[in-house]
Amino acid sequence: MAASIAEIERLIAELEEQIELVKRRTREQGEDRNDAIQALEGQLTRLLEQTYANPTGWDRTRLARNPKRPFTLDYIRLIFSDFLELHGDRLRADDGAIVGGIARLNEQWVTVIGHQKGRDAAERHQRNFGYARPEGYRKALRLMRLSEKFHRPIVCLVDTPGADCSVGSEENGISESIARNLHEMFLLRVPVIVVIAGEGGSGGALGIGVGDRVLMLENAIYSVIAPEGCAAIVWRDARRGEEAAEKLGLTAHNAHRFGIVDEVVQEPLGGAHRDHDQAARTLKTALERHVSELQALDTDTLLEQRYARFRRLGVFQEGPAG
Amino acid sequence: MAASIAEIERLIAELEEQIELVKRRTREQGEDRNDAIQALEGQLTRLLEQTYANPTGWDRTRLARNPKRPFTLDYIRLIFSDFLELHGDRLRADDGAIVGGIARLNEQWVTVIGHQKGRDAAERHQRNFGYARPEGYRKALRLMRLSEKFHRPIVCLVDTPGADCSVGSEENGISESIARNLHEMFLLRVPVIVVIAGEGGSGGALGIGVGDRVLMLENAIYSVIAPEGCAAIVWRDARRGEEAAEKLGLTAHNAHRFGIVDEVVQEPLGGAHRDHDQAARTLKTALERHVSELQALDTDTLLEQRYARFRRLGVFQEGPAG
Amino acid sequence: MAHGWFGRKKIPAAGAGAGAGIPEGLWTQCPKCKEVLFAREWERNLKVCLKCHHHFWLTARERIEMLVDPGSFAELDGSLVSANPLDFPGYADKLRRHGEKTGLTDAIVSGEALLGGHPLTLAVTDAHFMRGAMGSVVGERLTRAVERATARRIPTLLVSGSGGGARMEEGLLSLMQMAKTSAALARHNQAGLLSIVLLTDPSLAGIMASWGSLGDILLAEPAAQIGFVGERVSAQATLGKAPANFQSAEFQLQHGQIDLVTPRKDLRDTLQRLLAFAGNASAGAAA
Amino acid sequence: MAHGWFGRKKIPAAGAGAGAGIPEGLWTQCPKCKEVLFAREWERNLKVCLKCHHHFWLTARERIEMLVDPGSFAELDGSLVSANPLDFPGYADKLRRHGEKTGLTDAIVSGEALLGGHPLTLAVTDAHFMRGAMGSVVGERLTRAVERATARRIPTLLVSGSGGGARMEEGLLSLMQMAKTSAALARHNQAGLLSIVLLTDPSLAGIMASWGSLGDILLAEPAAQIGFVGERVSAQATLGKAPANFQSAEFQLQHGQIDLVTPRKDLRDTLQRLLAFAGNASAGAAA
Ligand SMILES: [Zn+2]
Ligand SMILES: [Zn+2]
Repeated sequence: MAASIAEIERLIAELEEQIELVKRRTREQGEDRNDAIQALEGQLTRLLEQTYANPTGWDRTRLARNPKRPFTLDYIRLIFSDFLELHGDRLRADDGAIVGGIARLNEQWVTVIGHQKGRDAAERHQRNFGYARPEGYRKALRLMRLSEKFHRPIVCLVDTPGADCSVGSEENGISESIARNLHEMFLLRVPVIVVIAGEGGSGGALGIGVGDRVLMLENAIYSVIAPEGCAAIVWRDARRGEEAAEKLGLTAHNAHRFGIVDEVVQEPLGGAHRDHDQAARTLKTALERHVSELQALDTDTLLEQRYARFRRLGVFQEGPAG
Repeated sequence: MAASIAEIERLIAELEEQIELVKRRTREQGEDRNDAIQALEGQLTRLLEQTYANPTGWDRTRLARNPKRPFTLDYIRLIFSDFLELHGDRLRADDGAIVGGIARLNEQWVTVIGHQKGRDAAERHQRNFGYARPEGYRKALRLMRLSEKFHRPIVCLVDTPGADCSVGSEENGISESIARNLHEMFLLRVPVIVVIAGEGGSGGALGIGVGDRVLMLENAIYSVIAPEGCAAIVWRDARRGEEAAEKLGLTAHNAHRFGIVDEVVQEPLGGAHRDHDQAARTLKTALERHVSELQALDTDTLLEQRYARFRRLGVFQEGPAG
Repeated sequence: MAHGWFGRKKIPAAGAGAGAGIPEGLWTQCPKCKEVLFAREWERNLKVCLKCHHHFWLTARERIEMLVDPGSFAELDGSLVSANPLDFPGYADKLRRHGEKTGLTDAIVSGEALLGGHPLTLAVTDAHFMRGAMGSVVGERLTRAVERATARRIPTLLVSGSGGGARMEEGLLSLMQMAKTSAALARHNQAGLLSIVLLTDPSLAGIMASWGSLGDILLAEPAAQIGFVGERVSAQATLGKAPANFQSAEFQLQHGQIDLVTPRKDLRDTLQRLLAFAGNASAGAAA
Repeated sequence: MAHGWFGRKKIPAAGAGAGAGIPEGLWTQCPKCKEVLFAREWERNLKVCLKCHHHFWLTARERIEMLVDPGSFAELDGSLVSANPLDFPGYADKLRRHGEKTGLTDAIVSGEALLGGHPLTLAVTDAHFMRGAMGSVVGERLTRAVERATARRIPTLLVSGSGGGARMEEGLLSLMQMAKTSAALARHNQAGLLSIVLLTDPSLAGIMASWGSLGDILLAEPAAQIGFVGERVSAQATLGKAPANFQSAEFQLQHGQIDLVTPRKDLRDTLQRLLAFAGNASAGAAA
């Protein structure tokens, strides 16, 4: 699209304000302004449709990173009931950047695990901006094993800019913690459903990203490297992230095209941040369907299919034996 | 015994010096002083026999803590071949207070793990005086699982004043690390032979102390609490450790009486520190016998017997149902 | 949840938790904030201070009454009593005194019960009896409770109020209870069954280095002291710089050692969710 | 061990390890201590500096020749070549250039061999080819090597010289190779078979967050750079206070991440002990 998303979002915000104003006047003064309201709302819808008809990879990146977007704990609150958060890796810490616990999806007990970004400054700090540490991946693995022990499906919500790469995380084995999870998640004898819900940042995303089904929200991104990082390497200019975003194919559509994602989950018009309830309802419906499909499989088939699903990922040419 | 062990050890050292002196003169001057040497050696043997005929718990405590006593790496060098030390807990550190690796006992590959005290100041520091940290217990567990994977017996050498109780170890889950090992060691599907080789200090010892057989060196000690600590609690006077050592029943004889230890391994006259080679030879013979006995058992029987062995430990009265 | 747990019978002394100098019965004083509390109100509040939320010690029997479904508890193995295998000076006398003081035969009460309708076995150590230290009887009763859960394919709930850790009067036999109880839990775990440990003040040393750390789930009451080294020993040890909340439940939560710090009033609800999550083990083989 | 590995044929360029300005062939310069080394002597020393023990980069083929029994290596899957699924600008050209420079079809050589008489499969990434970054071909060849080991019930040896981690030109497909290779290792592990990973300079990022960390045993060459974040990225990240040996093999040893730092000359002996320890898996069921 031509205009920058920032400009258009300002326009959208102005329109919404106007609509709110007219509605308030209607209430306060009792006059019938329904026509005006409908006209404005039509205008808004058209603008949203126009704007998000064909968003670029960079548009999606901005949407995926929108701080008003629903986070893992929002989805948990809106989709599941009886959530009981469980803490700690039983080794050395409780990482706030990954949350997890037990909860019910309707009548079905499951384990839910996800990256958690923070909304305000204090929570962002506590959550390390969603950059998970080794302790987070190890907590996730502990909870997955707990779920396996009691034959409960696992739902993983991915939303991280990447794994934490501080000196402390290197000292505590950030590589090992992600690698271990990849290894173990292929052996879990219960259904695992992964949802790329916001930012799917590289190894930090994949560290809880192995499952029988991988769903991806329409405006989420999933990438081997942040576009800015890619630009810094290719063009030695981190500001060319927009260009890199296009090259990297980080959209749900692209991930689906290569079989990396099984299903793209629709978001409310304009993005999940515009209607948390609606986003959660759509996701819940998808989760219900996949949980029930996967529970119908016997464990050996489940594991065989999970292996095969990832086994075929890759694009190469095979010539005559040389 | 009446005289303090310190006094007697001074006497012994003097006698040994004298013998060495006469021998050197014999060599240098070519005179035959065999009679004198034999007389002195006889005197030494009698003194040693006298001294160690009936050592008290406190005498044993001193012997077990003797810094010249063979340590785990000494036993490994003297008993096993092709030792390859393996490091790290794959989580955050490599604890010098516990060493482990693969090695051959004659033709049989095994895993050897043990607490390691340091001999000089630098090594003592590096080994944390044999006080193992959570990382040490977790390394031990990792190596045990490796051994289980390849169906190799495990030998654990216990020689620690206790587990490390620094703030850092508390922060990294020292309790959990010991508890986890107790839990897992009951499930290891390979023979496990434990040797209380020096100091068997409470939970820190037990953390690698669950096995199908528990051997104990004649002068080793094994105790729920250090005698000094016991004295500090009972009499509020840590200096009454000698008294406490008697009450606690920390000798090999006592441990054997209650079924806590299966076999007491004889030490050279005067203690293992007086002849490392001889101590290692005796221990090696015992290990060979136990490894071969245990390898004759099928895995289920092995695990059943290991459970039963610890299950019956405890002394209580059972009255009529109340 | 409020089914009048402490209103129905004579309340045992609150032990170390009870304030000194305040006449017992009508009033009690909070040892933490010094507030004087009306006893009936404090009891209705599950012996949690109404002002500062300090969680007073409970006896094992109070704890059981508070946690399980009314009338569902059946005690087991009550006839086991401690011997004095090492002839440790003063031990026999100490056992007698603590027995008289608490009305218990040892530092643990164990048995079967229902919790929210779920059958389970449970074992509760009592810090009023020799600080809950684990001797042969504590180890044996707890092991039997866990073994019974394994045999019946039901969960087990272990509650620690064991400040003393090991019972040194029984020497190495006490240490061996760590191995024995861990062995029983290993088998229970391997059978795919749920174990929950609830850590209350104080939970230290040998308990924590064995069954106290081995639940699938570890819960703790707020501000409970939980750690490896007990007070007197730690005073001798070089501890380095300890943070202000060292060895508290909150410290252990922060260090990843426990799942949750749960206020007393929420325990039953939390336990019921966990029991529902674990489901019926005997029917649980379906993915 | 010295069977003249590098005396027999033309030596490929030593890449980043080779000194600049010194005529190639007779002499080479150590990039670390600047010593000028007589090439034949340096080669006989396994391309380790005779003065400071700096371990120069090896090509994948040199590495294989150095490690396995002479003449025992049979390459597999050499016909797989990279595509350009995202039409990433410049990628096709880069592949061609690196192919010409190294004589490789991609950043990995894989196959079967004997080591001390033990059959195994191996896969060796080569930092001279796009810094050994893992694209679809690297992932596929390595996965096939591991799968073949599982099928034949033999060990697998994976050698990393992968400084680039993931190959961003293949986007998400590159990331997925982490999952794919880990899956193959999970099955190999579950089958009770031995996997050994040898980390050489440089081993970073996606490699380390997948198969590079998943061996039963992890060995590393002295001073090899091993870590999660590569150089350029880490320059942007806030690293906090990094110790002097940050991301070295020795740093990782100290932090419990690897089993051993093994000088190049000891590798074969160490590997043979490990292979002997693991024994014959197909006959290994006896306790
Ligand atoms: Zn209070
Ligand atoms: Zn050099």
